[in-house]
Amino acid sequence: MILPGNTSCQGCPISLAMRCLDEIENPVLVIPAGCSTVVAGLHPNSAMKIPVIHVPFASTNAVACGVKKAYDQLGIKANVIAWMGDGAADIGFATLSASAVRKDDLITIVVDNEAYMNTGTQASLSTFWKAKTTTSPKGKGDERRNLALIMIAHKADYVATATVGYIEDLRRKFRKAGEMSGFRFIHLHSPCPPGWRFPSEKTIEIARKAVASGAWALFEYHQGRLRFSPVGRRYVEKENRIPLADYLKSQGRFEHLSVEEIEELEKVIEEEWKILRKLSTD
Amino acid sequence: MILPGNTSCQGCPISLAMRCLDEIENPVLVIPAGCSTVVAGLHPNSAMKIPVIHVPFASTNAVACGVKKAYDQLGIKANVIAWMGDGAADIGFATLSASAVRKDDLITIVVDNEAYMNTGTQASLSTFWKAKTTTSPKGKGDERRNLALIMIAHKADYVATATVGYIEDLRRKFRKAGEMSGFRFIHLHSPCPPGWRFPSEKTIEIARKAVASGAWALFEYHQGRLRFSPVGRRYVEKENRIPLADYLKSQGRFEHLSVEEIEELEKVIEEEWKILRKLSTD
Amino acid sequence: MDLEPLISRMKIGSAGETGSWRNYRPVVNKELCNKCKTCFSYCPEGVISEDIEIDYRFCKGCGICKEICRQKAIEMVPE
Amino acid sequence: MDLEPLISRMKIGSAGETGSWRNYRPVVNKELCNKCKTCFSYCPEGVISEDIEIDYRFCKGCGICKEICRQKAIEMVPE
Amino acid sequence: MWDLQGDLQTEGYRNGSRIRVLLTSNEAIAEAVRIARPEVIAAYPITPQSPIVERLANMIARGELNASFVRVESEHSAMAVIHGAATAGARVFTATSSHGLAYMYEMCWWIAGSRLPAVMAVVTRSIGAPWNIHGDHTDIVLLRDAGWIIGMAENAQEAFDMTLQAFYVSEEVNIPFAVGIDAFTMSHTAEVVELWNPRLPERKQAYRVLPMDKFAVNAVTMGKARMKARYDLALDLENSANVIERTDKDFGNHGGLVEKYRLEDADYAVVMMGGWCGDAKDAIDALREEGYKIGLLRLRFLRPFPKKAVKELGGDVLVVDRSNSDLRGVLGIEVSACGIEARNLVAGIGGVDVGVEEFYKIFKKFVDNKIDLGWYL
Amino acid sequence: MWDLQGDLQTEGYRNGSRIRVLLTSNEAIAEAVRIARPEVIAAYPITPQSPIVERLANMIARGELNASFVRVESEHSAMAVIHGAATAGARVFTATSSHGLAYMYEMCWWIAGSRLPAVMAVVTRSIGAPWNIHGDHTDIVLLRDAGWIIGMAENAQEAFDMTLQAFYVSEEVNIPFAVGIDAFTMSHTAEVVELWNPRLPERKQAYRVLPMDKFAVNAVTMGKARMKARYDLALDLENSANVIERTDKDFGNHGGLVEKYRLEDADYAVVMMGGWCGDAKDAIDALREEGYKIGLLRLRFLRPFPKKAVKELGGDVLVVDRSNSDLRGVLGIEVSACGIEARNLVAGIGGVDVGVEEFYKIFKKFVDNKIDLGWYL
Amino acid sequence: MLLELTIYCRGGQGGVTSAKLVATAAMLKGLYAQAIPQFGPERRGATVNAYLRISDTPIRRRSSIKNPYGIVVFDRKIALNSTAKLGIINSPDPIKIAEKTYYLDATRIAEKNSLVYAGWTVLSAPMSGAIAKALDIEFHYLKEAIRMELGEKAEKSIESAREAYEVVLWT
Amino acid sequence: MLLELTIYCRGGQGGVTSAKLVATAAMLKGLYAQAIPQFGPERRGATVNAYLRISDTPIRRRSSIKNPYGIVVFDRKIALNSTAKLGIINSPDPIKIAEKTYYLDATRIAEKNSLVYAGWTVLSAPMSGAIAKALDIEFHYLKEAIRMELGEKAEKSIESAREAYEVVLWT
Ligand SMILES: Cc1ncc(C[n+]2csc(CCOP(=O)(O)OP(=O)(O)O)c2C)c(N)n1
Ligand SMILES: Cc1ncc(C[n+]2csc(CCOP(=O)(O)OP(=O)(O)O)c2C)c(N)n1
Ligand code: SF4
Ligand code: SF4
Ligand code: SF4
Ligand code: SF4
Ligand code: SF4
Ligand code: SF4
Ligand SMILES: [Mg+2]
Ligand SMILES: [Mg+2]
Repeated sequence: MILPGNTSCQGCPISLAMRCLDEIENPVLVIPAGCSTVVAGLHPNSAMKIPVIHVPFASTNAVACGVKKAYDQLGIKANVIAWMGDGAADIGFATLSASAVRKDDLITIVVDNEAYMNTGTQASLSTFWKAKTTTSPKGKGDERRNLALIMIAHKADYVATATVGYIEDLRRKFRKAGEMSGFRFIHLHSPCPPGWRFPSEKTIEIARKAVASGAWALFEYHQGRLRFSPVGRRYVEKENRIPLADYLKSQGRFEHLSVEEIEELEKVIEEEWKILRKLSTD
Repeated sequence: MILPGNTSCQGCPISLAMRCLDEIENPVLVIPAGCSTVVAGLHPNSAMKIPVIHVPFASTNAVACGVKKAYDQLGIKANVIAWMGDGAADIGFATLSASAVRKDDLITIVVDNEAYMNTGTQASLSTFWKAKTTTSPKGKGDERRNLALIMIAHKADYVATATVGYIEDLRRKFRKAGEMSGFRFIHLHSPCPPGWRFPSEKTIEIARKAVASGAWALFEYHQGRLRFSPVGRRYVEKENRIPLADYLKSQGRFEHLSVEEIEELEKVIEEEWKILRKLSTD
Repeated sequence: MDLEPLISRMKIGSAGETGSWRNYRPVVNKELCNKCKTCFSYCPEGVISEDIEIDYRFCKGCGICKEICRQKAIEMVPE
Repeated sequence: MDLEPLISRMKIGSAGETGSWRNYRPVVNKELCNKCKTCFSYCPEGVISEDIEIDYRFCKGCGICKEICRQKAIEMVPE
Repeated sequence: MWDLQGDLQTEGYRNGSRIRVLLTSNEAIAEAVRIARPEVIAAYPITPQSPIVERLANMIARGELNASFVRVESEHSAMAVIHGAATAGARVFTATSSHGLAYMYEMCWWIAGSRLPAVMAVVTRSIGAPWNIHGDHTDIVLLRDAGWIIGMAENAQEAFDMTLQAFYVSEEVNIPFAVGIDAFTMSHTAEVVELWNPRLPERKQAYRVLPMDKFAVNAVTMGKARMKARYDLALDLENSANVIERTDKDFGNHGGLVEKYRLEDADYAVVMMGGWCGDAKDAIDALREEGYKIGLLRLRFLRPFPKKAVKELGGDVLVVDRSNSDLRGVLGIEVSACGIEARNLVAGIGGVDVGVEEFYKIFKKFVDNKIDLGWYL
Repeated sequence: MWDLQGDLQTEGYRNGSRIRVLLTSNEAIAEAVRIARPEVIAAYPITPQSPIVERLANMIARGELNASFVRVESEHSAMAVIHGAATAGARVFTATSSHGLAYMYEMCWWIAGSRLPAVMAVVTRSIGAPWNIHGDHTDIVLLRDAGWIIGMAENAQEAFDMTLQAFYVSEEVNIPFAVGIDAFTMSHTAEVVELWNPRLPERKQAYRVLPMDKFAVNAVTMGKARMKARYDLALDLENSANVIERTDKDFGNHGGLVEKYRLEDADYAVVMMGGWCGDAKDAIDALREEGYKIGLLRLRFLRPFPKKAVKELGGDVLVVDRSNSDLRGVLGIEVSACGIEARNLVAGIGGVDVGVEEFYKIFKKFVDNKIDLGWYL
Repeated sequence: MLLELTIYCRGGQGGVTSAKLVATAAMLKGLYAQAIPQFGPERRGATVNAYLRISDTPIRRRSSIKNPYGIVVFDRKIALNSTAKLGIINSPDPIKIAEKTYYLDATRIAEKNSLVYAGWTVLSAPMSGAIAKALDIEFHYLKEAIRMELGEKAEKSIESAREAYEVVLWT
Repeated sequence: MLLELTIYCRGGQGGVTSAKLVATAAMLKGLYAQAIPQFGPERRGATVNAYLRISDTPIRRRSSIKNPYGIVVFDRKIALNSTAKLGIINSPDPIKIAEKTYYLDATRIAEKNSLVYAGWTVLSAPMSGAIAKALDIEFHYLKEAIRMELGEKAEKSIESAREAYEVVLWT
């Protein structure tokens, strides 16, 4: 759904993810400020084959809701997509939360590159604990926010995590969301070469290392039940995982971490898995 | 911590809860718009024995954070309390969420009377499913947001639910929060006579019925572990509960509900208990 | 600069003598009362003292004390 | 009212011929390639066709295709 | 033809195709919205605006109005929802006050810049700190740079008529329209209104976005084009004056951009806007009885600013403002900027009650040449 | 005495107690903040302001600045955090631009109404829709009703000096102070700055809230008191001019509220503010060479508005605006409201580049009497 | 002719409604009218005011009423000393609160018609009857006004208003 | 004297840094200077501009440079035809891009000094050497400027700049 020759950086996960939007029928994109704004095209050009409504940073789900309500009133079918970065999810979190509680009939996709990339890699609430950014020059002091888990606590109709590292799985989740109705939420792990400081050819490798090390859990939550996705299921068990350091040390933003710090991080991650495993039981 | 002769309505849960603030040492209150603003006193009078900073509706946790950071820098000890209604938690949810992720060292208390009372009982995200309000004249179409659960998903340092129906339990939780540090969150069930349409002498009875019917779960979450509070523990099991109708039908806002609708509500509530029970296991 | 418009000072009866709001007056029957202090704990206005005296200047007559008293020691009397 | 300032229209090469950004050019070794299409799926720019032809006008030379190819059929050649 | 129901239990007192009912300005606006039949309404409660939205929620619940009512979590989202709905082609309405307007401020700029028709009622109220729920105009004047049409009604009748006109004009010129009424003295004061039922045309707008489209709206836009968009907006806003004047007769005959009250032969002219003009008129009548040649130029619109009418003012001019920018009132600045030498009084901030008696005294001072720039404290 | 570290690796070129370094205006502001030693800083990223905050974050990380840096989730919260910190008695700083300013707008009103000293850098940028990240003044002028002191620097030196003065003045008069610089042409343009290190007094403020206090701040306040508060703010803001003028010599000698450039004998006066005044000055020099008696009144402050200096203008006046309210520029309105007959040109919206050559042409047209009201498109 | 009345009552007693009912009745009679509530939070039991203006020409002013022609008192406990021309008070016995004072036992009438909600006797209907009578507004206008305001639930209120209209006395 | 230069390079090559280094050197020499980046998103590999102004009096103008006195080209692929007085180009062979053109193999110099990051050869140091030479700024000022900008990590850059300063030729 995105055309070649756009403004994305080399190896950009957003551009890759935008390609996968062709799994969703009748899409209408609502995009707030962020790299996606730029990637989608600068005036007078649009890089997208589908309609795009650019909107203020904090407004995405509310605008999307308005678009959808209007289509409903006017009898027009559409999959309205609130497509935003993790930063937009920060500033727009009240709006996102309200949209979930209202069960707005739309798809929310948070393309999470774990920082405010478009303004120069400042820390967001999604930024990995201890990662260096321009506003956390010694490493971020607080843990990342687990958006998907929070959306489960919102009883969203569909919650999925995905990654650009596994495109088939990602496409399947886009497709599934597009075929359902209700409030659908997809949290998309998106390694960003300049922001995370790795060479552009490593986007996929790093995305997969995140899964293999347990740093990024792949699951779907639907009708009150959490299921781990096939592609990442073996990493539910800690012993199947690669060392977290393998994931972290391939990125400049974690260069400074000590062995002890990585161990700390591993513990925190395992705590999150514990909750996920609880939720996955009947 | 509140003086007699204030502007609260007869039987007001906020006034009662404010009395209990004497469990917390060195309190500094930050209050956004809402009934609490009015109850705390109209200029030139303050009904409170403690300092109050009145702030814009969406800003509570951020102002509180600023106050606390300044005290820390200046070497002043204080328990800064972000005291807000459920409506302030709606509009200020991004701010609340960010505060939790930052692990701001303060106490957040959401005095939940399940609507925007100060502006005339409009539905909030906390409003009980199917309750009548001035903006849901036929009953609210969507389920209430479970703030405490969402705060657990935020890994808040301390999360508790409480009720004005059990003052000792409430005071204990205030006290406990006051003695800890970190991000502490208390979700306080607060039946409001004019807003819920019941006689002013019934505030406590209705609060207790909420607990006994399972509509309001009492628990604490601390160090990764959820524990049901002694006073409500027996209602974890469905068979110990009173019928939900007993709770609902004592309030004008639920007058219109059919038996089937109440059954629907009971199901939804039991789903929430399921999650809570999962989280309470080791 | 005049600070007064921004500052509100602690005052008992910030809303005046709210006793005038009452339609019914809670009256404690000292015979029945066992000083359990439950009413003291639950009075939203905080107008019941620890030795169970009610400050009628401010008691709004909500009736919560009457309801909460297990001894049924409080009666609501029309004003 | 002039709508043009508000409207942006679909265009291939919205950022121009981004092929000029490349330092290295991906070259497919047709011998080694088994047409598994993995590179097609993972090229962020979408410049690899289903029959594994690369559109060099727009390929930015990120190198993802080279990395993802299990056949090691793609080589990055300096421009 | 009439289908008033619910809150209007009977048809009231018929007067031709009109009915007379007792309504607050809040209620009158809600009735006008009912007639305009927007498809999407989103609003957030705030005193003293909430009754508008509650009444609309009621109409929808009763099936009297086929609109989608979105309960949002903030005013920013209220404006965002109607922004989205308008983008998709729906007729839209919202309402707010004071802090609500400040909280949605970014979106107000965005919807105007997007050239989307929309109608918002602003129940004008003081902006804190400190908190105050009463009336002044500090909120609505904040829209004056944003590219909105800004009207201020004087009474419930005008609130009703202006709201209907707002839908018409907004969709004609692709600019959002704010209808202002005063807090409480209008919003909560019930008075006699004649309702009537004009046939508004179908929703009309310069563009809309549909699922199969292949274009983007509001992408990052470089200097020249961005400046052109801002210029077009300013120009079309200026020219909306023509549409307002032309359709004035269809929407109650209130005078267009301004109402001139006893101005013809006046040596002294007062410039004001909003609900308190009624009190001012009574005071003017009293002074006229005493032989003072004084009249009132009531600004019905702040944007487009009635420059022509202001410039035509002869004699001494006093602007009484209910909002201030620095020590000067906002209208005071605007009027002076037209090349008029005007005195300026700021009054009624935070709901301070200024009525017939006070206006009498103020105007007396004015004709006695005893006011320059000041605050009526 | 000097403890510049980190980003300033060496002491640069010493000039007495001053050092010369090459800094952008963003960096110069950050250096001034370092010297002012605020205790709490909160800000949210936005182009082109982010480098200020990143530099401060760096100073703090390196231990060069003992401040608490709060990473917030929005500008509303950025202002809320510094509001809270200021209430508690801390010296505070934030920075923003454009949509960020619009998003924190409610809080800007609140902190000013609360009479809390605070300093904010505003890197002025166009407000959408449509998106545009480049420079104009539509954002900073929005503070003019809110009760803020609003300065606009012309270059990095002035940005540095004004930021220091801002802390001083703000705490002296209990009014927040916005320091404006232009997007990119200042914020990202490195130039020669002389840094120096004045001794700012300790934090000073009218009141603060401490744990054992028994009072409330900003409770619901009825008309008279609320109006009095607003009046006091307007009055003290007006009088802050005295503090600004008085301390001008201590903060770089930039001229106080205005800078007068070749105005003494001018028949033609241009009124402008911001970074492009440098280009205008070069153009004026060129015209002077040709014999035109033209000069520039550069407004260094929008609030308090330099009414006196404007009123003193003789001859023909042209206001070149980088923001507009309707078709008129915001400065155009303000200048005209002083009773000056002024022409008004709106230019440079959305970052449209207007440089020496363009100014030369514009001023030529002006002296040739060929501009009335217009847009330089 | 411009009549201005101030209504003194306690939150929950229906003072604002009574103003609205009388204003509507006046409108139906062909007059102009305003009904104005107190501007701010109303607490049950606390003293609140409402205002009423009636005129034969359009009413333009909307500032507060400072020297009312008449005062209406819903609750005897609200002590009042006024110089108004007209007074109307809910009291079984004659009390003089103005030059000419109407009085009636509105509470009894309301209770008789079971106009009691959540422990509060709502006096809007009988008091509006008394006000209408004192202002010479024919009862059928008031009756119609009550119908407009209350719809099907109007009957008990109409009854109370009628009784009040008939029994009210003056000193 | 006001010299204006436009720098053409590709994102990642260090065009802005070179402008800053030369501007700082000019400042140290007692001149005034401006270093101006392109205003907007910079993508690695995409063509970007930077600007440099140097003057012996304070520089007041800050609008874009339209007719530069000199142009600097970091990458030969960026074809250029200019009427500028001065040209500086990264090229092993002489190419004429302006009236007087300086050329040097900056890439080789940078690589020799291993100024290569994430696959990108960063040319700011050698190019700044060439620019300084072309503008008659003494090397010790540039050296000091590089120290100010890069601190301890400056040595390799200083070396590259020095080599460039020495080897650059003109046509
Ligand atoms: C109200 C407001 N504040 C700040 C900005 C500036 N801004 C634009 S994009 C952005 C960061 C975007 O981060 P994210 O959403 O994570 O998207 P990314 O660029 O990382 O893809 C920010 C802070 C803005 N446009 N509006
Ligand atoms: C930005 C903004 N929007 C709206 C309001 C109006 N407002 C004041 S209080 C309130 C509702 C408060 O509800 P809640 O927080 O639940 O407190 P409660 O009154 O129920 O105790 C609203 C909407 C406001 N003050 N500011
Ligand atoms: S910064 Fe990262 S996310 Fe943004 S466009 Fe570049 S690669 Fe994509
Ligand atoms: S409305 Fe409810 S919460 Fe608000 S003051 Fe009255 S009783 Fe308390
Ligand atoms: S609750 Fe009853 S028994 Fe207990 S102290 Fe009160 S009055 Fe006495
Ligand atoms: S009636 Fe209510 S306010 Fe009075 S003493 Fe009892 S509980 Fe307290
Ligand atoms: S990934 Fe390799 S083998 Fe597969 S299609 Fe591409 S080049 Fe061929
Ligand atoms: S180098 Fe990158 S852009 Fe080019 S074909 Fe390969 S994956 Fe696509
Ligand atoms: Mg991001
Ligand atoms: Mg509430």
